[in-house]
Amino acid sequence: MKFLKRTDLDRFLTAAAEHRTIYVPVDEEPNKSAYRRYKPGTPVSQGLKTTRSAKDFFFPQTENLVGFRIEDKKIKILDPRTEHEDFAVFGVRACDARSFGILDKVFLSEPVDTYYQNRRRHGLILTMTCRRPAETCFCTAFGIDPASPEGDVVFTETADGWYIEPKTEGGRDFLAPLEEFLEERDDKGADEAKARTRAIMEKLPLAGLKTDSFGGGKTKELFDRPEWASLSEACIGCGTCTFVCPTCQCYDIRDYDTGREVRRFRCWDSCMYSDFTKMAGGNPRLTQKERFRQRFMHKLVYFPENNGGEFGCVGCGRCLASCPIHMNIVKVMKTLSEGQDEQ
Amino acid sequence: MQEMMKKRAKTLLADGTVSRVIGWRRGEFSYDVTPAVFETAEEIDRDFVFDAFCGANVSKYLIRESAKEDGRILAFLKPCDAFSFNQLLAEHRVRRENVYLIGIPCAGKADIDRIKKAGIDGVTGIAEDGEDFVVSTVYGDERVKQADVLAERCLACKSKRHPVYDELLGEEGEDLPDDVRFAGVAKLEAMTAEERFDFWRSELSKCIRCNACRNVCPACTCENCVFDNPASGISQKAAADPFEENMYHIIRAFHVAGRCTDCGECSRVCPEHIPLHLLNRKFIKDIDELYGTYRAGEDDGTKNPLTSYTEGDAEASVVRERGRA
Amino acid sequence: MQVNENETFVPTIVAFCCNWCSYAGADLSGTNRLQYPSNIKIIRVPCSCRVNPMFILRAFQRGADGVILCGCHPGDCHYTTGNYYARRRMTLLFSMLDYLGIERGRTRVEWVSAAEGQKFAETMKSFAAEIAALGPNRRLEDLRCRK
Amino acid sequence: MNSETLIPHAVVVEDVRIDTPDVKTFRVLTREGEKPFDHLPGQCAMISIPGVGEGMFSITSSPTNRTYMEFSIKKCGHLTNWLHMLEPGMEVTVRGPYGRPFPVEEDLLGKDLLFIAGGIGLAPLRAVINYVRDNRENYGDVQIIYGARSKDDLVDYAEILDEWQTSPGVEVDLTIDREQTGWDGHVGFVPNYVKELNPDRGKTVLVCGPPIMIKFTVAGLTELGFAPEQIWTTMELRMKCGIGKCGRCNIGAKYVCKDGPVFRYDELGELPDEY
Repeated sequence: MKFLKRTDLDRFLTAAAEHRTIYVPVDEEPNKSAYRRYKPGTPVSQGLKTTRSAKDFFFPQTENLVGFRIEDKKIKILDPRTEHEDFAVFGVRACDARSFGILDKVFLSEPVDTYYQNRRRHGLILTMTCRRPAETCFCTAFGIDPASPEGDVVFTETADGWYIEPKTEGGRDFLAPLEEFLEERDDKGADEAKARTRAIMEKLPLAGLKTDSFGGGKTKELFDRPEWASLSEACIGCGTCTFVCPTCQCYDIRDYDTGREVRRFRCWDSCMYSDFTKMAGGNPRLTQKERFRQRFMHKLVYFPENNGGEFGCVGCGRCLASCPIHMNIVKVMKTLSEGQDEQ
Repeated sequence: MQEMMKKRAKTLLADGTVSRVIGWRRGEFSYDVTPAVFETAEEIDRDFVFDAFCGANVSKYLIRESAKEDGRILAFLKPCDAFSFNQLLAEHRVRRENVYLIGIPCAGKADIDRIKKAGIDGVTGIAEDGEDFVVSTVYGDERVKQADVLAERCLACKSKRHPVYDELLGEEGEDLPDDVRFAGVAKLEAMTAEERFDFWRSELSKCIRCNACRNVCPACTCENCVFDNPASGISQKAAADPFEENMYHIIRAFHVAGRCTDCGECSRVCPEHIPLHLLNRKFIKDIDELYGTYRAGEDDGTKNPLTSYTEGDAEASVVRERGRA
Repeated sequence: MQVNENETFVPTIVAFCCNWCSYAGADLSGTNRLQYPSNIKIIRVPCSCRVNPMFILRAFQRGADGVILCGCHPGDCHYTTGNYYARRRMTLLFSMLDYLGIERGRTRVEWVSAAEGQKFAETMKSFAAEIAALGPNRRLEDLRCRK
Repeated sequence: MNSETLIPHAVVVEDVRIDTPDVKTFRVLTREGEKPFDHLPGQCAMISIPGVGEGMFSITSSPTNRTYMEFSIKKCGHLTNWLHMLEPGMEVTVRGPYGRPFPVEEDLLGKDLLFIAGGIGLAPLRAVINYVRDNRENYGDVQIIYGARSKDDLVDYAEILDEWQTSPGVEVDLTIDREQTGWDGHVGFVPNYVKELNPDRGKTVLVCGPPIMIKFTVAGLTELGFAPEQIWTTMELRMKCGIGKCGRCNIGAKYVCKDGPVFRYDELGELPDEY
């Protein structure tokens, strides 16, 4: 198998950046990182996860959809889309890699969202195995193996570098001009690293989280459960969980008048916000309980119902880390599962 | 302290003084506690927790809870929370007769982000051991000085005293000097305008407009926030332009100026770790310097500085004349 | 911001003027044929304390390079005390803008009575000159609105 | 419509008809003077005024009308206030059609049809009624029960009097909520009127109106012996995209914009009560 030495990473990325824009996680402060455009010498974060997910690359927080200019009382429609540049995202973990598949199910189903598709076609995902999973990780509950992520090229991390495996045509093309930085090694080190990751996963506090109480067709059992009231009582109705979530994809469409033209843009929205479903005639989700329930029912029941049983959560644990009041999908799942057992 | 609190809560529940107790419910890894309302002694025995991670300010929940026609609710308030509560009381946002307040002492709360910053990850449990925390992780045990991982707001604590309570558990504390609290603001003030601009740009550009700082703030209690008004022309959920980041944070801080008790919740909840307290404290420091010391949430008869005036107030030009670069 | 034919910078300035004193002062300077720069856009408000901090920010968002608030002299407010409150608010707001690194000269408060046509014109001239020297507002602009 | 579905087209408001004090019907055409796109009865389209916003409205003209498209819009919020200020010759944008239509070429074929509408709820049904009238041979008897707050609030009153009531095999029963001078017809709420009229149990029912009216009407129909499988209705929730992606108009796992707005009542029964 091909191997990239840790000391060669900078040269490798520098060469790769000549072919396409490369984004890497960079530490903003210890244990907090964000994706930044790679320039030669940019120190790549050793941390596990970026604070925000990688969904921004395909579904940015704000994006112009269409513009309007009024000319002679006529509405002129302006299409702001341009062909997206080629890029690659380095260091994506297995959870985020899976999230793209989930977003694809929404945005690439008919009618296709061409804004998303455009970015998706031009972006390569360079995934990395997890060497030090965090206590908030529970991807295995959703059938994700952090030692064997999806993606165009998989980097299996060891102490002194990465075993590199292209998984797609795009991945092979990406690596072709970079062969000179790679050396040949036997697979033993990769297998050991994977086994180590899997062993850690089994020791994590959230290992063994059960999903069998959830899935398509469970609306009736779960929707009216009394536990929703106590689970949601502390929720402050902010959008933190939604905005750091790699699979949350709800959006709002708004107009902004710049004085010369109207720009219609979309921006992330959150079902946790009180005005999410507000209409002139009323609001079907009047209290935080309904909004809170919607978020988890969507991920655990509605999404699987519409998408062949796949859950709308990848267990990345970002919401566990960032929720101001530490209420999260794991507590929801445990509480509802327990209640189920008692019934 | 936790056992004293549980005992007292159960007694007050049993004798009918209160019908509910607001406190903190234990989580999965000891630091992820959630504010919760308890109604029975069994729930309290099972889930009630009070430790170094119970930092969430519960006073804002008392707006909702005290409005219920369901008897009194017992709330345990740290000094910070008591200041917030008292401010809400002054604004007629809580019904005092529906709340039974127990003041609890606070030696500062731990900040899990700072523990993680110290390079400790995979946390499965945290125990207090004298001056230290012993952090158990999937990668082995780690020991860290409590003082090194206290939240910023606790290192800059303004007071260990409770301005309001029905009873106290433990010793009442005292006010602390303000110089530590305003050191961060003073440091920024000493910079050049360019440096300050760069500092705030790099901080505010991280904002994801999740609105956590607003929603958690015990002073942000408007029924309808100005940022949720679609006619205001401000997109309340998208940092669509650097201007909007500035606008949101200036106005958020301005709207609580004179009412902010500096409880530090905004900085605690920010997923991007933006030092929002530096904005609020700037207003507090300016108010103190220009209009005389004022402490929101204090019952000392001083008037809210933004709803009062004196004829001899400084003119706005004082900002230019203060002689900094 | 505008750039004229010679490519010299002509700032856009917004002046919030209270209806009872400063707006009348502006009127007087007009009827007295006193010159003040034409790039000053006057917005009439009922009282200086009607101007909420968001007005000031929105003016910058929409292309102002400088914003000035004019009201009755302290003690002369038509509503007795409005300008006292406005003074505190603006002082704190301007201090915050300064704290965020936005040039101090871009904001100003001046008290102009209905009889002070001369003062109005002079204030505007000096403010316009100061903003022209500062250059275009780049630190508190909305890039989407940039001309 | 192409797949660039979030990008709308400009259309010209050709005519504005004042139906009631708060309902106007807008006739739109492309700049070339054509109908903007084809649709099926019950489907909706997104109309917007740039800078104000975009909203989902049902297309009230019949698909059999090949020359123009109409929308009947009640003034009730920010966007509709602006729409009511439109004058002929002005432009708006539209995109669509969206949603599942009434099954006029499937389940409804050959059936006796009972239309029940309240207020602006006539809007989506008008497309079906006119579709059925234009394909009269494919359907059985038609009965229309329509109520509004007052005589002045009856939408499409002229069309009802001049065209529907004179159509062969069409029975129209009108009602208003309160007595009014100049009205000698029935007075009372729609759900009660339906029970009084005691329609034939074999009819297929299409009901649309305010949620509370739908709930009571369906309860009344059930009492009369109608099965949920015989009843069709349309839902309305807040929408932004219209294509099942923006994530807000769901009732359970169903999206009103994509899986609705038309639902058979037994399908709604399967969904959680959150609408």
